[in-house]
Parts: sequence; structure tokens; C-alpha cells
Amino acid sequence: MTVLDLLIEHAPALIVAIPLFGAFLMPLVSRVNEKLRNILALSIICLTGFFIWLLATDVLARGPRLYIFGAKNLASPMVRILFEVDSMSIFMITITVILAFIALVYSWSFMKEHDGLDKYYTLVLLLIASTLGMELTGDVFNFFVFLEISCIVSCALIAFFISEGEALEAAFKYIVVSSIGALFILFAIGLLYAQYDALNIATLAQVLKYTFLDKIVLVLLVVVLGMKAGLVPMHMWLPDSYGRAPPSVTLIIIGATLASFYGVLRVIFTLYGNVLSNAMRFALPVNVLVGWILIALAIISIIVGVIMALVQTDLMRLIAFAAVAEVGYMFLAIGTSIAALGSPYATTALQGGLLHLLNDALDIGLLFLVAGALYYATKKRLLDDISGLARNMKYTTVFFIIGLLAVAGMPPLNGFASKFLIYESVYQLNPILSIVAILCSILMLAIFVKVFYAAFLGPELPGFKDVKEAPRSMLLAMGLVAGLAIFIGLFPNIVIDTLVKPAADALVNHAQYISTVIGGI
Amino acid sequence: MNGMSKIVKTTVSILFPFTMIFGLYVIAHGHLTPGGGFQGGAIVASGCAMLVIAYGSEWVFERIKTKRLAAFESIGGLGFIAVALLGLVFSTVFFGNFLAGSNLLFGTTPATGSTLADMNTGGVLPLMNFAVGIKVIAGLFVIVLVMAYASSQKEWNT
Amino acid sequence: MIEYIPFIAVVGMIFIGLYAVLFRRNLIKIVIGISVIESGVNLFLITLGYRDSGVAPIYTSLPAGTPSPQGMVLPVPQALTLTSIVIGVAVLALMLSLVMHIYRKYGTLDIRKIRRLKE
Amino acid sequence: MDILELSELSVRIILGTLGLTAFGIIFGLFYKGIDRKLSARMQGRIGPPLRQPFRDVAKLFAKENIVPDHAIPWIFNLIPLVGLIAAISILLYLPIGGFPALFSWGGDLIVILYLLLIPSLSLVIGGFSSGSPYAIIGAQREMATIIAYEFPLAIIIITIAWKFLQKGATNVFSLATITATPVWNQVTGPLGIIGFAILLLVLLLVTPAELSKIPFDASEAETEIAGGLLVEYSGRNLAMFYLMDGVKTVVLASLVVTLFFPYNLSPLLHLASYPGMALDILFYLFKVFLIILFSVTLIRVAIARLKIDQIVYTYWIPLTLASLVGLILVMWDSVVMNLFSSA
Amino acid sequence: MFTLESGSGFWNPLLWILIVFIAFLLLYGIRGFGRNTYKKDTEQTKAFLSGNKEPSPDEMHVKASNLYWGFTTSLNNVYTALRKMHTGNTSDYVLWFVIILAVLFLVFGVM
Repeated sequence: MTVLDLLIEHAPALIVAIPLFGAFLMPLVSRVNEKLRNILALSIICLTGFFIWLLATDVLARGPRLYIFGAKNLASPMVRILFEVDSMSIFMITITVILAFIALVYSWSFMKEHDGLDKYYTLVLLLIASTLGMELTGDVFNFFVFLEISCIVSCALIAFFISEGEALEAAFKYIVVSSIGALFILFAIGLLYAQYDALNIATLAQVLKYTFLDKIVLVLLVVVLGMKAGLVPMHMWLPDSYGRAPPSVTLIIIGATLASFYGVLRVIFTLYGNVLSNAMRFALPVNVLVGWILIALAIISIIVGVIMALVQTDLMRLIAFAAVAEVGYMFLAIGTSIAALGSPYATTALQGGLLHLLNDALDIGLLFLVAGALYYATKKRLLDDISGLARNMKYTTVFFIIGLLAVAGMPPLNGFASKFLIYESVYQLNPILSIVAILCSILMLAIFVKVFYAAFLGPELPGFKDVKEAPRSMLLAMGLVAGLAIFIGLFPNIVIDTLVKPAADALVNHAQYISTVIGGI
Repeated sequence: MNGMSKIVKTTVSILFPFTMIFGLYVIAHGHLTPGGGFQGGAIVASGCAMLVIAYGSEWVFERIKTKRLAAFESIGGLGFIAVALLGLVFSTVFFGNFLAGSNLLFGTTPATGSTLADMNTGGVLPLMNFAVGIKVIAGLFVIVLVMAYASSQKEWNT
Repeated sequence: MIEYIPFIAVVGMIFIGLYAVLFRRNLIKIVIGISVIESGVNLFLITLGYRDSGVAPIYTSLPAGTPSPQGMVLPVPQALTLTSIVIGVAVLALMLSLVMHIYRKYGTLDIRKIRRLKE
Repeated sequence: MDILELSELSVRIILGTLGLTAFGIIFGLFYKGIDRKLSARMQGRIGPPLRQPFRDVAKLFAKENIVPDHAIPWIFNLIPLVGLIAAISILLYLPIGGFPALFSWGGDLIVILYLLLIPSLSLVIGGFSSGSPYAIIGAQREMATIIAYEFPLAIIIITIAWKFLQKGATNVFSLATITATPVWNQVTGPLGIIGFAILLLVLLLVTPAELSKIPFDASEAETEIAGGLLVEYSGRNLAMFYLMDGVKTVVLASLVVTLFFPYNLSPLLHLASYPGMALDILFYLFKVFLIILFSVTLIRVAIARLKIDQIVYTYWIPLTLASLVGLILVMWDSVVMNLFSSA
Repeated sequence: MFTLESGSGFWNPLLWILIVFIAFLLLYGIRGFGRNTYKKDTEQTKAFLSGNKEPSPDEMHVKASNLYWGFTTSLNNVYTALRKMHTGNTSDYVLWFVIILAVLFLVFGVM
């Protein structure tokens, strides 16, 4: 066994442990030197990224891996605390670590003038660790624990600008909504444990029978995780908190939100993978019912998201409503693939949805970073107060144009690739779905053209004569995201073949997920 | 919050060491009895909260450096993960119990059946309990202290 | 019948807590409501692990004559409950400190007045 | 893919782009001339000569290229070029002159739908970036118009693809599939024919709005907002927009031809080789002429300009409802026919 | 290999970029024939306002919230309903959650 094998074997634990270790190290290090702390935080993320890369190459080549905590002999993994890593988890942790890296690069200059940065870095690393944990764990209770950690930490980070009353208000709303949601998840976990004496996702998936209690569990999990992912009409916390958190934090909170979305996928595809298509309700297979419910909520999300974004005056809040609409696109694709489980376009829809997940994180993230740069340069939040910034902030303008085209799904950027897949698969379920999706994506274009005009074009107002371009680390962060967006736009097939397709296959192939645990190693 | 009457202060002074000892006992016997790092830590922190109530938050705030408490909290967290990582190094897995059965510190194997509890068992569990205990004592004490201080008259008016 | 009482209590507590969150206006009462829901869920978990006349699941202090492990209560739900309590403490502390700060900024604890972020 | 195929592909790309650029610009201006001449005759005027649009472009190239003070120069100058390039790039995905599309494997109807947005979007951003109140009003009207007509357009495209899918075709968005068997052959009964006829009519009515022609030219509206989003443009930048307008006319007419009339005369007359090709090209040009005659010339001569809210209303209520009716008729086509045949 | 295939259509970004690149070179060349000079800092670089005197930039600037006025006005009913929905009250956030939960319980036959 070489060192590399050893590293790969322990990578799942280390991916969570390293950011956690770093988080507790931060207060001690920042007493020594501030620059050292920033470098340390970045290098911790780089190290995590290195382990994720190692794990990804292995898992994508050889299939799912188990990691069992605290046991020398590996018998009976179903009663132990374990991480199970399949291609879907790899896809999610890759996105999370990219977002985390960019957020930390961005924070370097953006947060410079604030105090309490030791706590900021601790919380950011904790949030990253908990998000990674949610995506790696193979155990429903650990999923709950990581979810709660991410709730608490996100709440503290949303309230980071503690001198603004609105930030506190957003944080309070967030914690109320998400702690109630998390308690319902715990309740659902209790129901599962009461019936099957197991907490392990794979074991539960094997023995689940779709009893009366299982229906309750399904509804609770899907609704709560849907709320945490920002489905309308349970999305109201999302614009509040996205709009008021520091933009660098918003980027990581997007990652945490997507982890909840991942939770929905896990519940439907893996946990209930065996039973959904067999059970009947209203003379329909339940998977069709679940699919159509998600599609209905998704369509409402898309419409409400774009329509509300059109009238927002606060830039970050506007982008947050656009994020709600983007989540709607993901749920639309996923709902279609669930409702049409087994047909060829279901696979396309699932791939489109997952690719859109990546693109949504990058595009919305890029827009938030640009909004943060504008806030940094002008200290103004409202669109009405700013104008003509393209003269002084050339690079930011270019990045915003890329973000605008990407989020509206214009060719040849990444948003188009995923929306293309979504349009050309969901119309087979019902033509109206594609039509609404196309129309709302054009509305999205209108919204961001308005932002482009209001912030960057227009006459030069007297107060903005000597606005400075954003500092270099912020430009670097925006440039990284923009570069990724262009790369995915030009070579969508590379990303689909290496990451998205294995992830979609792993989701559908729940038998493999189960047998990895049940069949031993 | 100002301090309370002399009687309360004296009673608290007498009770405080016993609370501390009880809390530390619960932490130390975490691997043998119900309890452990969090519970014992919560007991110690309640003792400290008692102090805060009796003597007033400003009195305590002047004598305790919250920064140092925060450092202790970090050390507790670091210790916990460090023990887990040591498990990776000396055993084969993360959280591996490398001390159990090694006849070193906490390393003896307990006799089976209903016996008297043996302190010197449990492997890394007592170490982790200590780490968690430190973290919880520091964390909860900071929460109580800062909340009490922030709601005190002096701070409120600023 | 008697063994269902804890479950009825669980449902009751969850509904009481939800009532407080939905219809009370004071922030502190909302926080209390969330605490009540949490207690209800914790009670549910503990009840799951209960066995009639079971003892604490510690092998070394098992009373003589108790069948093991059938005579013990289930340890896993207790561990879950403990974790949940720990998390609950953190959430509670965070919420209370937020309430304090909100009171300073808004000068009120009425949830209907704390809505600068809307639409 | 070996070196031979690669070199062939690159030759196709380069020659195709150059050739279709020339084709688009020349015929765009040519049809513009015809349109002006015909509409003048309809209004009882003599009208300019056919080569007038070419002269206009030559004149604009000789004029000053003014960049206003309030504009952002690099965006202001770049945008007309972007719009023209995007309009030309669509030509490579469309079957032109009766030949199959040059790169039907490189883009389909959804791609064309989105590429069609770019010229309109460039007008909007060009208007916004020129910093004049007239231009900004024009630009926001143009954006509202885009949102308005995109609804029926999306319905038309999705309906056609859906019908092909029901008939068991693969790659239903691909233009090669659609030209191989015209939509009229996909229907099973009169309902489907009526449905597609409604969709054709709606598409013909969407075309003038895409081209911002009267009655849907509230964004330019010379008489009220002095040319709207083009008010600050002059010289070669305005020439680029002028060319873009011409190319877009050809593109949209070709799109209608491709979707609804992909017929060629040569198989009918058993003509092969060059005479057949020449006949097909002439027939294609004639079909394009007919469509421009109807949806540009006739409509703009017959109807007065609508207000912007009327435009949004027209597209979102009557035309969207009409296209939805078309969609439902096409969807029910085979169902209803099956009912008849079983009864 | 570089063509994105959805089973219903194709999209090849590289091809499009190549086309755009070639067309850009060609048209940029054509554009170069045009005159590129103008008289800077004269009356002609001012915004055209039908001969009226140009007001200060602050007054001339159309604010973001006034943009798309026609569109938002025609959707007035929708906006009134949506504004009513987004109350900003935390209890309502939880209420929506409970409502969706109840509706799904009904759909799945739990209640």
C-alpha cells in the first residue's frame, strides 16, 4: 500500500477534518499575525481541494467508497458511523470547494476593513466543513447534525454586519425558519429509526417499505429540504439572508443551499429509490406524483423569482430573487426526470439539472461578487443611487457582462449549455414547461440588462468621479469564476463527461449505493 | 447587573468549588457513567453563571479575559480533532481508538460483567471528553458572560 | 393505551410550539416556541428507545439478573437526543443574542414591526 | 477525425462564413430596396431606386462617427458589430437557397431562438449605452417588445418540435429533420392543419416585431422619440445597425421558409445538377420575397404604429392565446382523428 | 466530441465561436473603411434632446426603478398579489412552510 493509496483511503475523513481543524486554529493564529491567518485559511482550502481531487480521481474510476469511523475491523458497516462517497457526492464537494476557494480569495480584500475577522474565518471554515459533511455522509442523523451546524454558522455569518439592523433581522428569520425545518428533519429521522432500527441511508433504502409513516417522512424531508433550497413559496428567507450577508459569505451559503438540494436528490433517488415507482396513489405511480409536485413548485419558483426580481431596488436582493428562479430551473429538470423515470429524456433532464446546479452556483456567485465589488467601491446598495460605473471599473464591467449573459442563458456561456439540455428534455413531458422556462429566461435577461444599465451605463453622476476599481484579490476571484463560466460554456461536454454524467448515473443507480454498504467492502 | 446581597455572595462562594468539582467529576467519568464532556462542561458553566448572577457581570467581566476563554475554546476543539487525527496515525482510521487495550494511559481492558468501574479504561474517550469539556466550559461561559454583560446597564447605555 | 401517552405528548408539544411561532408576536415567545418543538422531538427520540423496566445501558454496572442486552434501554436514541440537545443549546444561545441585538436596533420585540426586509 | 476532414471542415467554415456574410448583406439590402419601392408604390409615391440602400450604407461610411459624451465608448462602438455578427452567424445554421444548412449539426432551433435575441439585445444595450434619454426610452421599449414576442415564438418552436417527436422522429429540434419532412406532412387530420396554419400566421406577425418595423417599432418611433435607441448613433456604427437590419430580415424570412415551406422545385421537375440548383435558389428567393412582402411591407403600410403597452398586449394576449390554440389543436390532432376512425 | 447533444438537438459552441471570429475579422475590416473621426468637445457630442438645453446628468438619468415602467404597470395585479405574499413577517414564513407541509400530507394521503 503506497502513501497515495493511504491518502485516498482516508481522504473522506480528512476532507471534513482539515477545514474543521483549520476553523479551531484560526483564533489562535490570528493572535499572531493577520496575513498568516489569511494564507493559512487559503492553504487549508487548497489542501482540502487536493484531497478532493485525489478522492475524485479514485471514485470516478472505481465506484463508490466507504469510510468507517473509529473501527479497525470493517465488519457490519451498517451499524457504524460512515461516510459514503459516490460520484454525486464528488460532484457536490467539487462545487463546494471551488466556491469556498473563490470566497476566501475574495474575502482577502473585501473583509479587510472589518474587525472580528478571526471569528469570520472560523465561521467560514466551519460552514465549509459542515457543507462538505452534508454531501459526504452516508447516515441520516449525521446529515441532520451537519445541516444544523451549517444553519447555525450561516446565521452567525449573515449577521456579520452587526451594525446594520437588517442583517440581524435576516439572520433571525433565517435561524427561525431553518431550525424549525431541521427539527422536523430530526422528527422524520426518529420515525425512520422507530420503524427500521437503522440510521444508515443505504440500509434504510434497502428495507424501506413505503408504509404510512414513510409517507410522512418523505413529505417532511422533501418539504424541509426544499425550503432550505429555496423553493417558492418557502423562499422568503432566501432574499433576506442572501441580500444582507457579506457577498463572500453568500457564495458559501449558496454552496450550503445546494447541499440541501443535494439532500432532496438523495432522499428521492436513493432513500426512496426502491419504492417510489412501485407504490401507487390516485392511480399514478408515486414517482410521477412527486415529480409533478416538484415541477409545479419549480414553475412557481421560476415565475415568482423573475417577476419579483424585476422590481427589486436593492442589487443583492435582486440577485437573490434571480437565484430563486435558478433553483426553480434545477427543480424543473429534477422533477421531470423523476416523473419520467426510466425514459431516455429523464437522463438528459437529470444531467441538465445537475449541470445547471454547477452553473447556477457559478453565475449567481459571480453576480454576487460583482455586487459586492460595487458595494465596496461605492458603499451603496440601491440601484437608483449608482450610475455610470463602467468608466471607472472596467474589469468589473466585463465580469458583470459575463455574469449577465451566463445567468440569462445566452450562448455561448455556461448557462446556455444547461438550459439547452433542460429545454430540450422537459418539453417531452409537457410542451408548456419548456415555453415557460424559455420565457422566464428572457425575463431574466431583461432584469440583468436593467441592472447593467443602472449600475454601469448611464451618465456619470457627480458623486462617482473618483470611484476606484475593486482591489486585485476581488478581481482575481471574479476572474476565476468568469473563466470557469466561459470554459464550461465552450466545452460543456468535458464537464458533462467527467463530472455530471457519473453523478447522474450514480443517482439513478441506487442499487450500487446500497450494495456498497450492505455487500460489505 | 449589579451583585446581589452579601448572603448570596457568601453562599455562592461556598458552593462554587463544589459545583466545579462535580462538573469536573462528570467530565472525567464520561466514559463510565452517563455524562461526559458536554454535560460536565455545562455544570461547570452553570457554576460560573451562578458567579455571574451573584457578583454581577461587570465584576466577573473585569476579572476574566474573554479572549483567553475564546482561546481555550479553540484549544478544546483542536484537541478533539487532534486526538481523532492521532487515531488516524496510530490506529488505521480516523477516530480510531489507539489507546484501548494498549495498557498505556486509559489503556486497560475492563473486566466483563458487573464490576466496579475502572477509571483507567476507555482509550481515547476520556481524552476526547476532556477536550470537549474544555471547549464547552469556555464556550458556555463566554456566552453567559457576554450576554449578561451586554444586557447590563453600563453596556446598554453606550 | 398508557404507552401512547408520550407520543400524544410529543404531538401536543410540537403543535404548541408551532402555535407559539405562528401566532405569538413577541420574539422571546417565538424562541420559546422553537424550544418547545425541540423538546417535543427530543421526547420522541427518548421514547423510541424506552423499554419497559429497562436499565441504563452500561455493562459494568448492570444489576444482577438483568438479561443483557434485552433488559437495557436503547442507547442510540439517547445519543441522538444528547446531540440534539447540544445543538439546541447553540441555536438557543444564538437566537437569544440576536433578539438582544434586534431589540437594540429596532427598539421593539414585536415580530410584526421587525420587517424592514420585505417584498 | 483525420486531417482531411479537419481541413475540409475549416474550409467550409471559412468559405461559408465569408460567402454567407456577402449573401446576407447584399440580399438584405436588396430586399430592403424592394420593400421601400413597393411600400412607396402602395402609398402612391414613386419611391427610391432599388440600389438606394447600398447608397445609404456608402453614405453612412463617409459620415462622422460621433461618440456622445455620456456614452461608454468601448461598449458604444462594439455593440453594433456584435449585433451584425450574431445576425450573420444565424445564416450558417439555416438552410439557404434550397440547400441543406451548412452546419445543421452545430445548432438547432433553440440555438437559433437564442441567437436571434443577440441582435435585438445589442440594440437595447447600444441604446442604453448612448446615455440619451430618448435612446433609453427606446431601449426599454425594445426590451419590452422582446419579452412580448418571445412568448408566442417559443410556443411555435416548441410545438413544431413536439409534433415531430410524437411522430417518432429523433433530433426534432434539428433543422435537417424539419426540412426533410415538412410540418404539413406530420399532421393526421384537418385539426392539425388548422393548428399549424394558426402558428404560421402568428409567426408571420412575430416577424415585424423582431425587425422593429411599423406597427411594432415603438422602440424607434421617429416621430415621437426621434429614432429612439438609434438616436445617438451615426456614421459607420449606424451603418452596422443598418446592415444588421437587412441581414435579420433575410434570416427571419428564411426561418419561416424553413419551418413551413421547405419545398424545392427541382425534384418536381426532375431537374438535376446546376439548372436544378439555380431553380431552387430562385424559388427560395421568391419565397423569401413573398414572406417579406406580407409580414414587412403589407403590414407596415396597412397599420399605424402601436403604443408599447398595446404591443405587449397584442403579443401576450391575442397572439399567445392564438398560438396556444394552435398548440392544443396540434396536440389533439391525432387523438381526435383516432376517435373518428374508431367510431 | 465538442457538440452538446440532448437527444433532440445539437449545440456546438466552438463552431459558433469560430464563425463569430471569422465574421468579426471580416466585418471589422469592412468597418475600417468607414470614417472614424469626429469633432470632439463640440455641441455634437451632447445628447440629442430636440434642441433643448442639456440638463445636469443627475436629472437626465433615468433611474433603475423607473425602467420597464410599462411592463410592471401592466402586471399590476400580479405585483399586488405578490407584494401581499412577501410580508416580511417571520411567522408568515413559517406559515407557508406549514401550509405546504399540510397540502403535501393531503396529496400523499397521510391526512
